[in-house]
Amino acid sequence: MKVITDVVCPFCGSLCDDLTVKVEDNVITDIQRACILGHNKIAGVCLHERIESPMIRKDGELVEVTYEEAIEKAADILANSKRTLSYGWASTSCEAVSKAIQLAEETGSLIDSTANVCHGPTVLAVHEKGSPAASLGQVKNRADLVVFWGCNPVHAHPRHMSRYSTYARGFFTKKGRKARNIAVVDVRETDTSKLADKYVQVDPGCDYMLLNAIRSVINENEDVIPAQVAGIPKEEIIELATMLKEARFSCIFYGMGTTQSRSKYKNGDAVSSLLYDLNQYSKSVMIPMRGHYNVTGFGQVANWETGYPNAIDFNRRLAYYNPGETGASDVLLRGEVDSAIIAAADPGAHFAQEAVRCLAKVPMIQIDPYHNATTELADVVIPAAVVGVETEGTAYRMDSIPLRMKKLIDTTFKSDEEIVTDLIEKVREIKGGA
Amino acid sequence: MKLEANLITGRTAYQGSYLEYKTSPRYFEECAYCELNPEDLSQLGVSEGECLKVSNEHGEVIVRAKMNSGNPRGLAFIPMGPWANAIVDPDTRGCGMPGFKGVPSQIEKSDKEPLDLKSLMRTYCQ
Amino acid sequence: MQTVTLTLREKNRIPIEADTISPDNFAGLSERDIEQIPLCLGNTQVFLGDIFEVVADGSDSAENVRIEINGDLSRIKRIGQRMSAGEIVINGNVDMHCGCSMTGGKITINGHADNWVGCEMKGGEITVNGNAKYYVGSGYRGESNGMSGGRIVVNGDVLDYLGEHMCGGEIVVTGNAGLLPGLSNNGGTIVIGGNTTMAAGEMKKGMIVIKGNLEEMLPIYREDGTEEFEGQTYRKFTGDVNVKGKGTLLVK
Amino acid sequence: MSELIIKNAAVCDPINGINCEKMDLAVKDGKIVENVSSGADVIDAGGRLTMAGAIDGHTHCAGKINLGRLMSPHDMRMNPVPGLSGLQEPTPYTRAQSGYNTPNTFALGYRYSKLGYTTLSEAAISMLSARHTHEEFESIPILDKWGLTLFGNNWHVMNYVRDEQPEKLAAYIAWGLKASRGFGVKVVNPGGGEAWGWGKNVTSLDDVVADFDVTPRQILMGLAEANEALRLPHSIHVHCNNLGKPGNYETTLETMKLMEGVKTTRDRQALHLAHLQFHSYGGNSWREFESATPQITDYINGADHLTFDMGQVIFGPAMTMTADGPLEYSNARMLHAKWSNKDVELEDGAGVVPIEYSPKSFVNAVQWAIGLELALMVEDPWKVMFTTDSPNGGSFVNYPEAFALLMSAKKRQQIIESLPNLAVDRMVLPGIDRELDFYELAVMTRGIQSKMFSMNNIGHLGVGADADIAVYDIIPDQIDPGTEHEKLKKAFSATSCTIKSGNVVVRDGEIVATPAGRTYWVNASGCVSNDVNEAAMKDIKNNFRRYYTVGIANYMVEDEYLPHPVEITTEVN
Repeated sequence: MKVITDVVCPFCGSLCDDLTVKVEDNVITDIQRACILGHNKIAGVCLHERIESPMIRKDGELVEVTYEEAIEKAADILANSKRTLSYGWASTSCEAVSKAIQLAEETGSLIDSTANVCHGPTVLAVHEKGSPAASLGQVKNRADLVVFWGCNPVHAHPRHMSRYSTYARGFFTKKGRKARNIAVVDVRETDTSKLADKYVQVDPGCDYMLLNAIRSVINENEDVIPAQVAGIPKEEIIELATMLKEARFSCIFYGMGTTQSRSKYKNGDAVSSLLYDLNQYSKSVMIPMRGHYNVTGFGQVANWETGYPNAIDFNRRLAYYNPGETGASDVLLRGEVDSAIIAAADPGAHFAQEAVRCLAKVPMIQIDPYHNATTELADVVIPAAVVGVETEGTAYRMDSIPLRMKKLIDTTFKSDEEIVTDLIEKVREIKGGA
Repeated sequence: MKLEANLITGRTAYQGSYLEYKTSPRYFEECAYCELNPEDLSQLGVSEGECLKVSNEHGEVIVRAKMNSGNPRGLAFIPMGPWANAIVDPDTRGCGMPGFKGVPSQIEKSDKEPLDLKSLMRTYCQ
Repeated sequence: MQTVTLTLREKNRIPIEADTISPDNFAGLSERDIEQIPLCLGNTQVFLGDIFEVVADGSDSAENVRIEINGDLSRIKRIGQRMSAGEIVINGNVDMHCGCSMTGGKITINGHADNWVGCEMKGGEITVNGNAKYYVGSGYRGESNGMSGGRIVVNGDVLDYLGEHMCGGEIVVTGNAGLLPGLSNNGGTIVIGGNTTMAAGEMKKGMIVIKGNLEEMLPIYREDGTEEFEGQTYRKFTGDVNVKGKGTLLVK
Repeated sequence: MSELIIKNAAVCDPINGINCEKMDLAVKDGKIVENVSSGADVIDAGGRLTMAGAIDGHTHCAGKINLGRLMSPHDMRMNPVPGLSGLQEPTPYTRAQSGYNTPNTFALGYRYSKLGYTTLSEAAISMLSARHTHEEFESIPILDKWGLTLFGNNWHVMNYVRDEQPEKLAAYIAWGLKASRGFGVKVVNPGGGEAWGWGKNVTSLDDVVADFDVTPRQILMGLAEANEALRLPHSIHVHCNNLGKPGNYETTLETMKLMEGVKTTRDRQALHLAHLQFHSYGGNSWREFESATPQITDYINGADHLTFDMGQVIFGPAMTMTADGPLEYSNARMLHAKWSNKDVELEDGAGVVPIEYSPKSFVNAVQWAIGLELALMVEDPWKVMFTTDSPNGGSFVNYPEAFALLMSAKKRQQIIESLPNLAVDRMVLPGIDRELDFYELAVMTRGIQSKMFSMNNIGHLGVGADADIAVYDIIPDQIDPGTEHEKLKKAFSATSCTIKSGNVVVRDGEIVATPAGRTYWVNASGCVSNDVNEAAMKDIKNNFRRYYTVGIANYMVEDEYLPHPVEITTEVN
């Protein structure tokens, strides 16, 4: 039996790095300290049905083929397309992302990550105002006020609160939960809001209004605030703003409640502006609650390799970036791509119906360990190893701290990185021959 | 009887735990439902486990009813996933992000059953 | 005078990038030459003559070039990008970035325009006789200067982020505007004939007039008496107070 | 491996005292050798100026530059220096390139190579994010790199300094260099970073850092002594307190004087002052702002324990990025600019803020002058390292512009004439007619780096050195740098030939090969005794368990992140 300690969990952006995993005869037999999400993902590698063999759709049915056939077919699709969408790459390693970017560049494709339907607007907000952030340990050690805005860590990041935020004990916060106030802003009561000292129920889609009102309090312009903003009485807004102003160190964690609601990236932008004002009085930072464990890593790698963090269009050989035009959902909604390669993500399940309809129409290659909604629409399916369980690689935590994912068990499946490397070679061969 | 509701979608721990096992019946159970305030549900004459049709200009979907007293009245929640996405607003509003939250929708009782994952995906291939 | 008529042969699904379609580029060119101008279709190059039927008459400098384009151009981007003079008339819908970064001349769109029409425009005039979508006259990602001069008229509705980061020039919308018009305005003028919501966040200077209903007023403006605009009396607001803005927001 | 001979080179190699002498350079197996066989490849330099590959001893090329990229997608299409900026298509040898101040990694490699640079010293590795720095290093083609690890606001450091445990402090630094695979000790606004954890700052060498009960003076002294105890190849590399503030020259002088007492254990300076331009300000307010170069250079001319780099300002857009978190917040407030911040638990932080240096701004114009004044008023070029603190003072692609300024009083005068009178009154540059020659320029771009980082294998062209060579399209005795600045600038902007480790990577200004570069790191653990190390490790582990959010096992940068490592050990055998 092998006991592997300090395992980094390949599920969410919290990237907990303290798991202990026991392996017997190449089977995972015990996982310690993981939450339900991480546990199911790691345990699932040996339990859930996998895509066992590469497949190609023939007469409407996926039939098993050799790996070489699948690569050849996939490369053929890529080499002969005018506008390919390469999408996903969030539940995989930075090393695989790097290869995927190279493939996109060489095939004149457009490449986007799952940030498209997650924290894409957060990235747009950084373009507008920057990112006043800190590492999670600053929150653990210093924060006497934690605000969860439009996020629900009890469900989406279950160990976040014990490791980094609500309950974490640090140097200046030895009393843990008692050392800090917790505020939650959301449109409905959640399992997170139930744990808060202060719950503010904002009208759906009105976060931008509320954030502006808080800024007006911070900047001593209270007189411009009407009796109620975003469904919240002025007194309560002043109370929330005062909490922020009087805290010694506060952190606003924000989630999809801000990025997906009505004013999209302007919510993150407004949080940033709020901190720009607030830091004159008290230390305050913001951290996005990133979903996929390495969606942050995609952004990092893409940014240093191309200059842009996602939604990069190599159609004209130069890197071009413009979410709203070059985002995965944008081009699918407009039905303007003629093929797609999807890896380590499931747009079939997570994209809006119009976008899925376009995906169903075009030749599509899927690289994934598991059968999912996207598989139902795929024309070429290539099974992959599970990063962080069957293969190693780099991932970035939600606060952009990079960690090395471990290999826990052996596998016969190829890694995403190897598959894309093979694809690049095959595409070059086809293009060179043509 | 139709309820005018504001639809939001989002994560749950249970939907998340079956994220890598979408072919399992548990994933279906954890995604193909709609949470409403108890008063909204009783107004519709629907009890938990019965089926709802949620529709709007983008489409319609059948899901099971679930009660959540934390939802304000008129707020409907469906976990992120293929069922929710059948009826979200696909427009990316110039910034890449479809409308996963705040979609005006109508909700009514239905005697149809929700489609399973494969059947639902098949509707896109026609 | 030089006139060039382009008629779309067949509607395309993969977008064509047509930043080469402008009076500056066509000036003095023959029909044959124009047909040979390259365009980008996905990751391939095509020629203008493959995509459009070209009829040209005369030869002149850019300010005397009139380009008329017929057909559904809703997948043809960047027409008139960086144009400095002359005229383009589009009879049909047109895709994104029409007239972006233009410095002079005139574009008339007898149809609907897509996103980023007149983005980072410095001079000239664009008239949209239909609706336009997101980011009319705004700036591109990361840029703090959007439209800085010229005039955009939309005789229909527009969607969100109208005139974001505008720092000069004028935008007139006859119909309604979507969310958050005039964000970070730093010297431009925006007139909205219809309704809109959450206008003028972070305005530093410039003026935004809303003739219809402002559905939600951002809590960042101080009321400052009234002001006349085009013969009508409006409530005058000054702000955004949080950026110590001196912008004027006129609301019914 | 192949052999190569560069014939008819006008070699300018200050380390070996060679000043534009016509000679041949023989290369074998990536090294300069005495001679090669007759089968060697021949490059005819045709009398052109030939120097060792240049070394950028203080640049921001990996790590927080990525945050700069994220903040400025519009930077990617900026093209003020054609050929060295903006969007460029891939070629058979190169990947797609983007950007100006914050170019993508590929562009960084290609563009530095075109300027004749072959080695970069990243100015700051954040320890907790060190993997990130090394990932970007690996993604920068061609060039060799190393990075300086941040220690100036580290809890372990402050605790050991306060508790007067210099041996444990040295042990911690050796461990930290290994953990981050760093090259040396970087100190940024000592104490100020910790104060910024609470939104505050320190303002003098003697402010007490709250909760840690130490002063910047003590931190600096403790780190300098530990640096010497470990026999590190580089001295401490200091970004002084009070960067960018009028009147800060006094803090800078105090910092320089403080280090007079440090006894070095290697043949190099005791102190390197980073981007001195930003620390040489007089006046008590922005209104009174003026150059304090004379006060600073008077001292430096009489001192022999320090080196500095210029931090020259280039007019136009730039991107400031530094571990000095509180400074960046005040920059953002002052400039009404975008603001990014990243405090790192128990360690330093970072901030990134865009800036535009305008020749019309009196402050910016004086800043521009101070950098040049420092380089020209310090008599001994072996104390001056050329930098723009890229991209803080301006992007490295503008180095040729700055070289031309250093070499031409006439060109400087032309620019001075266009500056506001108020600015001209507050600078001393107009009275300086010194013009650097190629030899002095080679000292500031190659020679001093070789010495100050104790890197005997680079920065010169002596036998045994790495064959990192730049051939510029200049015949030294056929050009007058004082008048022909455009020609000079053009030649420095694109080499006739750049050779990296014996491989031709640039020919006629174009990239022709992109071999991977190496990463240097310093292993000083041999200078720490086992028992001290064990005792320090106990403290370190304790702090990890209680305060860090990652385990110590996941903190150490693994070998995978340095596929082309060069380990430098420091113990005396």
